[in-house]
Amino acid sequence: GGSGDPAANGGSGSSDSGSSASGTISGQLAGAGASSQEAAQGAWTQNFIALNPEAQVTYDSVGSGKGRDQFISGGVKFAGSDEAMKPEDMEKAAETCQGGTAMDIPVYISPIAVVYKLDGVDNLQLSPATVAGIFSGQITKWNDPAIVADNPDANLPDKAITPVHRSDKSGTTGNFTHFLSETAPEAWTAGEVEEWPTDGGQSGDGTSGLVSTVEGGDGTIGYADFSKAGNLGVAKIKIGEEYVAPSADGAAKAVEASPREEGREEGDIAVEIDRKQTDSGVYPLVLVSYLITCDTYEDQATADLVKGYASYVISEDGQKAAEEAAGSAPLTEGLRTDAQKSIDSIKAKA
Amino acid sequence: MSETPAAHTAAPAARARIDTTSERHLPWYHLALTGLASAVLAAIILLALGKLSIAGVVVLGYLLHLIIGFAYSRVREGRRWATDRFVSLLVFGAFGLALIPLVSLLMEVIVRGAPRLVAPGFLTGDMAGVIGGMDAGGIWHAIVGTLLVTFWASVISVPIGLFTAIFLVEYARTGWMKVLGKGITFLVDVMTGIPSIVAGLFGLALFVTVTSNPGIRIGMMGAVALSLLMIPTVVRSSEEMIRLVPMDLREASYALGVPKWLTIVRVVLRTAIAGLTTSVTLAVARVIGETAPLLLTVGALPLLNTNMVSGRMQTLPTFINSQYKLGNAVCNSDTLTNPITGIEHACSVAINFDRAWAAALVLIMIVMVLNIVARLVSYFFAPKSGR
Amino acid sequence: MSTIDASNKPAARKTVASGSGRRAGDTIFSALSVGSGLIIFLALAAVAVFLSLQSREAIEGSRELTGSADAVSLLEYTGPLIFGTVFAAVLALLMAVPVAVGIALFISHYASRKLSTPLGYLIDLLAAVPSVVFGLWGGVWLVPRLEPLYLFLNKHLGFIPLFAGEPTAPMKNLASASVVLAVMILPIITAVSREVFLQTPRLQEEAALALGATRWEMIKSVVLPFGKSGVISASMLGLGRALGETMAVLMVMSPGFTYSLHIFEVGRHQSIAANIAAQSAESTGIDMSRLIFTGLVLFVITFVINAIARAIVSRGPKS
Amino acid sequence: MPQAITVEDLNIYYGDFLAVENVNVVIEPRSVTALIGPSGCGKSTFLRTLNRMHEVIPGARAEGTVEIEGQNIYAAGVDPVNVRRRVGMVFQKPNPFPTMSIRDNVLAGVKLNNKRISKSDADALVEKSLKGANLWNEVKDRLDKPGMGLSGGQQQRLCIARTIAVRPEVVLMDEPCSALDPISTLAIEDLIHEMKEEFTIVIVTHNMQQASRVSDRTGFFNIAGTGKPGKLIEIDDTEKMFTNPANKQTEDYISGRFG
Amino acid sequence: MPQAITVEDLNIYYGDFLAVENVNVVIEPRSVTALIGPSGCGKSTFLRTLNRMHEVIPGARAEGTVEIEGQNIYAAGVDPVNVRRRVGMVFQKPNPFPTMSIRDNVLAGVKLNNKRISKSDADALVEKSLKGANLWNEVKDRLDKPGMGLSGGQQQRLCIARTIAVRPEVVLMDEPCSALDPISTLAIEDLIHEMKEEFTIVIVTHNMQQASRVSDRTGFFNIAGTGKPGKLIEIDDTEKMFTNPANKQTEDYISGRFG
Ligand SMILES: Nc1ncnc2c1ncn2[C@@H]1O[C@H](COP(=O)(O)OP(=O)(O)OP(=O)(O)O)[C@@H](O)[C@H]1O
Ligand SMILES: Nc1ncnc2c1ncn2[C@@H]1O[C@H](COP(=O)(O)OP(=O)(O)OP(=O)(O)O)[C@@H](O)[C@H]1O
Ligand SMILES: [Mg+2]
Ligand SMILES: [Mg+2]
Repeated sequence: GGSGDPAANGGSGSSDSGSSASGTISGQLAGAGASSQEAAQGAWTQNFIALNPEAQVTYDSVGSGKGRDQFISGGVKFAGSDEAMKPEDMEKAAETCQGGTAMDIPVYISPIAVVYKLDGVDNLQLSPATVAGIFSGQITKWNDPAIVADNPDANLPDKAITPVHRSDKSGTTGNFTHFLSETAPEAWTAGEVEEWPTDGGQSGDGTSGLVSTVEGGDGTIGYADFSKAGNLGVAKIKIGEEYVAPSADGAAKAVEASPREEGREEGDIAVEIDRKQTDSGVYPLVLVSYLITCDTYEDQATADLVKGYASYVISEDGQKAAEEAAGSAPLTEGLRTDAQKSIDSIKAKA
Repeated sequence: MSETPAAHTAAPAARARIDTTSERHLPWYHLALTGLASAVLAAIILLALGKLSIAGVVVLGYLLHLIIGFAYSRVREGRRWATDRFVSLLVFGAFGLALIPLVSLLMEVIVRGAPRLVAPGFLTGDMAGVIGGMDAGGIWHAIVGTLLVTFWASVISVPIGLFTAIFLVEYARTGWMKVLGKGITFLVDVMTGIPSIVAGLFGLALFVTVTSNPGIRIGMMGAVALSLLMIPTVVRSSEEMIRLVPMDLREASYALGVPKWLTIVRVVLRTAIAGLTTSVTLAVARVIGETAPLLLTVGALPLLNTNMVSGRMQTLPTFINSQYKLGNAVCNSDTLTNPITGIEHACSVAINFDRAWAAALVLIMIVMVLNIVARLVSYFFAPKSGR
Repeated sequence: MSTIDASNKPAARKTVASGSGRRAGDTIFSALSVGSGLIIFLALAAVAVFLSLQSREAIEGSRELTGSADAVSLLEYTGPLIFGTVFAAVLALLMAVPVAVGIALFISHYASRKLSTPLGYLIDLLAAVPSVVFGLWGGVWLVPRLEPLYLFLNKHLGFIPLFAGEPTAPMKNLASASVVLAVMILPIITAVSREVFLQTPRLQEEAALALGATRWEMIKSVVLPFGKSGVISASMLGLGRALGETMAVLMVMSPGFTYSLHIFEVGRHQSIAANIAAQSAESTGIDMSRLIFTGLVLFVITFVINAIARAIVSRGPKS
Repeated sequence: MPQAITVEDLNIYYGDFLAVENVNVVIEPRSVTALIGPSGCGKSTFLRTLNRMHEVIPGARAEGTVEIEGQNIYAAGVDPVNVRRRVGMVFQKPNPFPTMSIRDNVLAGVKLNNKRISKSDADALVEKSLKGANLWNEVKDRLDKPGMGLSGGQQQRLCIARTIAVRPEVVLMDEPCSALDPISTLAIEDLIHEMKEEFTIVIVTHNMQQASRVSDRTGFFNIAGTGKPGKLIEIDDTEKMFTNPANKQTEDYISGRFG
Repeated sequence: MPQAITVEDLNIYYGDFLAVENVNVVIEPRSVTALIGPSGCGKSTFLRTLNRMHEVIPGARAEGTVEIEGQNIYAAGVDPVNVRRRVGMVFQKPNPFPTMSIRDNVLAGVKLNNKRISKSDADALVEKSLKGANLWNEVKDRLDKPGMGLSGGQQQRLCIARTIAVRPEVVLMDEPCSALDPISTLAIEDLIHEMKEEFTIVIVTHNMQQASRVSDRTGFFNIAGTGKPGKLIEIDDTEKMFTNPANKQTEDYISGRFG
């Protein structure tokens, strides 16, 4: 499509943009993927367009899975995903990437909050094992000894706990269950799953559905992006010896301190979050979401466009925009440097 | 025959006088009286239980009235009138019951949607540069997108649906046509059960295969996916309407030497036009709020795009859906600057929900207008009974 | 009147046998009609083929075919979904049809002309509400208001399996989903039934009244029999919509995958369409294929249900 | 006991349109009264006020009194359904219930009043009514077939059978024979003769010979022009009406027929 | 030029049911042929084969030949639409088009075929046709009102006006007067007299007087019993038929009427 169209199919960069001699980037670029990134991607695309009026970037929030699928099939030139590409996906992506490789670039870090609605209780504190007990159905009353032990000062009612989980398959559930299985393996035995492992119970579709379900009940508890907690109570989670409230800072720190996944290609940054870290102030119940790009594109225009966009996304400005719009945690300096290195490697097919 | 039928049906003694008091129709205020009695009784019962509320009185009062009104009428007017009264009450009750969701839904949407609807620029602007909790943004692009996609869906499905209905009623009467007709009727029924998301997946697969462009997302794809959902509604209800045109009229037309096709166009369709407009309006209403297929086929775009065959498009249902999914906005700072216009806006946590409700209100209003237009059409074209 | 005679004068008349058999207009028109029918045929065939092809991976990789214990059993996966889908739709239909027929009768035979038109319009408005909004309204407005009713029924009629179980707030259960579905299909059933009822031949209504029938007796003996097939096909339309409805169910029901009769319990049921919508965003490969397989199953369910409905209609008296 | 029908100062309206003006007439019990007059003069309209079928049409109403058994059927508190049960009606166009079998069509009215009629009684009643309508021989083998399968004439006879099965006191007939063949017409005319032993009969007919054959008294309606109300010009013994009518209009109309 | 209609070996079916058997008859041009017979004997069925209206009913068909102008209308390649344009038809029940005004109803034959006609021609045609149907005076002030607003008799006359407005060569009438009052009937009968100067007319009627008044030839159909096919028993000059029929059945039927 010509540049007159507001948007078009992925990456058909206009011919004059190649060397970006004018200093601005132009062309059309489509991405798709995780809905967790939707608010942030909204801010990035809009800001990027404002900076480069000749460019047109769109993002369809269709879910991580669909986003990766579309990326692999060549439907979109970049994807947003709550999960790094799996090795078998990497193989499939080789064709789209002109024989090169796909890269995961962490761009969006968001703390996950344990949210609850319980009249009269403002400062709920929970240890991971208690959370796991609640969500696996072993703890059913708010005045259960385990909760009382975490909250010696609170006035806990004799009320049933209604745990609320996500009814859709989601990266948030994946990170939440991963956290539980690492920090409370005895209480949480279902392991890391994106789809809630047990039947029944209260649930909600998407973050909004979950939040409204928690709001609609009494004695309900759930988990959601910290930025979406709204009016709900947010529990402090016991990390080491401290009870820590979710915060952007703590989340960023936890990611910074986590190791990279081994055996990945050069430039492919998959963070293996260390859920067990206990340093003061870290909050390892966190979601890392990636921007997935190729390292090789079919033409220079697309390569420039993706490069320009990705650079903006991880830039200080971009991260700040996301923080304002989506409440995410800005990337730490170290991560940003690595990410920039990866982005710099993006090129057109020789 | 031990007894002539006349003996029990027509024996003069068995005939009551017309004004007989044993069975007579009481004036309407008896119904009002029993109604009042029921309401009072309901109030007393609820008061005794300590659960007095207006809704409770209405519901319990209605239920009690079903019994009391029936019993009273049974005693004073006899079985037949009692049954008649009872059914009338049920019918009125059904209507009242249907008003509950209708009124509450409209109220909910109006109360939550109206404030944002009247915000400056909401109806005329788009979402360019609107990020986070920015207290700005409009839906003009989505309104236009919805109208375009629905219009094209209708352009595809109304002729197909109408011609199919014509085929079923006018042609599928004998021989192989009848067999084909039965098959099609059945398939149309099955088609009503296609989940909208499957229609979306199908539209996606169809266009991707045909254009061999895996990234294709255009308005026309949405129109095709929607027409898959719309066609069965059009066929079924217009078939019903066309069937109701009396055979007499067709015969009168044939006898005047009018060919079959002109008879269908000028007599059958003309006579059924009121019903047909209702069918089409219903079908449009059926699809205009579909989210899932559009999400998969037309994508999303914060700007206006009127080109059906190139580029993504925003539509109201997907807009509502994505705003709802965005949920609570983040307001780390009091103001946000639109990067494109450079204008500073306040930040509002609930802005996404506000926009969703307001867009829903607009969607409902669009369908209302469509309904009014359809009604005007049927009013001006309906058979003039003159009675 | 010479002009009239001129246009009809014998010389201008062709012989009876003139013209070439059938006329072009008729040929084109009937071709268009048959063609449209065939398009539907093709479209449906295409959907069926598409669904079958896409679900091949899931079928071939199922426990039933591979025999491997790790593979997902399609029967176990789909069974509860079928149950939930049909259960919710049938409940919705049971609630909606009597009310819809009542409203249709109210508009066609009880309310005065002046009143009935705007009233009909009002009900049609419901059809206009997008399903997302039904979902929002269902969650925010309806569910809390149904709670006392559920608790009441659960407490006093709990011996009936339907009302048994343990309801927990918020009442995002099958009952709520069915109520929302019922409201959603109400307008379409009402609209079609109303139109059919209004077409009852006046002469027959008068015949019944002249025999001394009350209004209800007239309706029972003339209007309802006349409108029966219309009401049934309207219900089928409604049922189709209820079976395939996605967003509202997704937003109003906490899903679960069991064969539970307890409609007040949350997390017991899920519908096929809602499940596809909930899972498809994050599903790829065989998982996606399995979801599409459930879409195929829904397709087949509508097939079967319609076949049954057809059998019921055709067993009735023919006019 | 069949009763006289006394109509006083009856004005009949369709909305604002006065269709029939100021009718005053006494219809004798156990007699046949024929109503004749040109098309559109309001014969059907008047007939339908005698069992309150008129008000079934939206906007239609009647003012004045119609007394049966000395009771004004338009008085407040009178149930039109009761009126219609005692004043039966046969229409101009045959209107059997399409969803019912022939047998059920005949029993339709009876079942409303008497839910639990025994099978043998019902059979007997069906047979008697169908015989009365001269239809028995044609349909006795297919009583369970739908009534709509009959030819037009047969359908009308079925409707007559249905009405007389209820055995009302008064039977109103609006051109009941206009769709019948002569043989059926004759049978119906005979039936009318028989029926007047027990019933009061009012019949609208265009066939003046029929009027003269079956009726004891004949009423002549006329209309001054389109948009004007119809009026009862004259009512008298049939013989007198057809030989020596008092009114010039009547004479013109009747002689026009035989001209 | 109106033409004779020659019917040879005509068998008429409804699906597998043989409704009318083996009709052989020549209908003279510029004459009126009346068809009489008891209800259900197949008069309407036969009439409808003369302009191929019969086949409009699913499953209905006719075997044999019907020749108009020496051309068999059932031959392959004959367009039934052309046949019907030249062989018009008036039905038993009035069936004006409900969506059309009185004026448009009269012009239906012209307008539905998308023919262009000037306003003055149309006005003249409407007036002439309505006058022919004796309806002009009653409706001339409300030509733009819906046709359904008329009384039954008026509606039927409107249908007659509609048919004669097309000015076919042959006009088939199925009990056209059964819903008309004597004055309108008389006018129609006069019209039939006029029309036969130019048209061939076939009329089904139950009114034997009408048959004797209007027709030149009369055909008598009869039926042996239910489920048996109807047959044309006899056709002859009207006078002969009513005074000295050749067939015993005819005599019985006719004398039964005048008995
Ligand atoms: N439903 C109606 N609404 C308004 N006017 C009507 C209605 N029915 C009849 N009329 C008018 O009332 C007048 C009397 O009509 P009515 O049918 O009683 O005449 P009629 O004597 O029975 O005629 P016919 O012999 O043709 O049956 C006519 O002018 C007619 O147009
Ligand atoms: N559509 C139809 N399908 C099947 N049989 C029919 C149909 N119409 C008429 N018949 C049968 O064909 C026979 C002839 O019917 P037809 O209507 O021609 O009789 P008719 O002489 O016109 O009677 P009438 O004087 O009552 O109008 C009857 O036995 C009738 O039951
Ligand atoms: Mg009349
Ligand atoms: Mg006939």
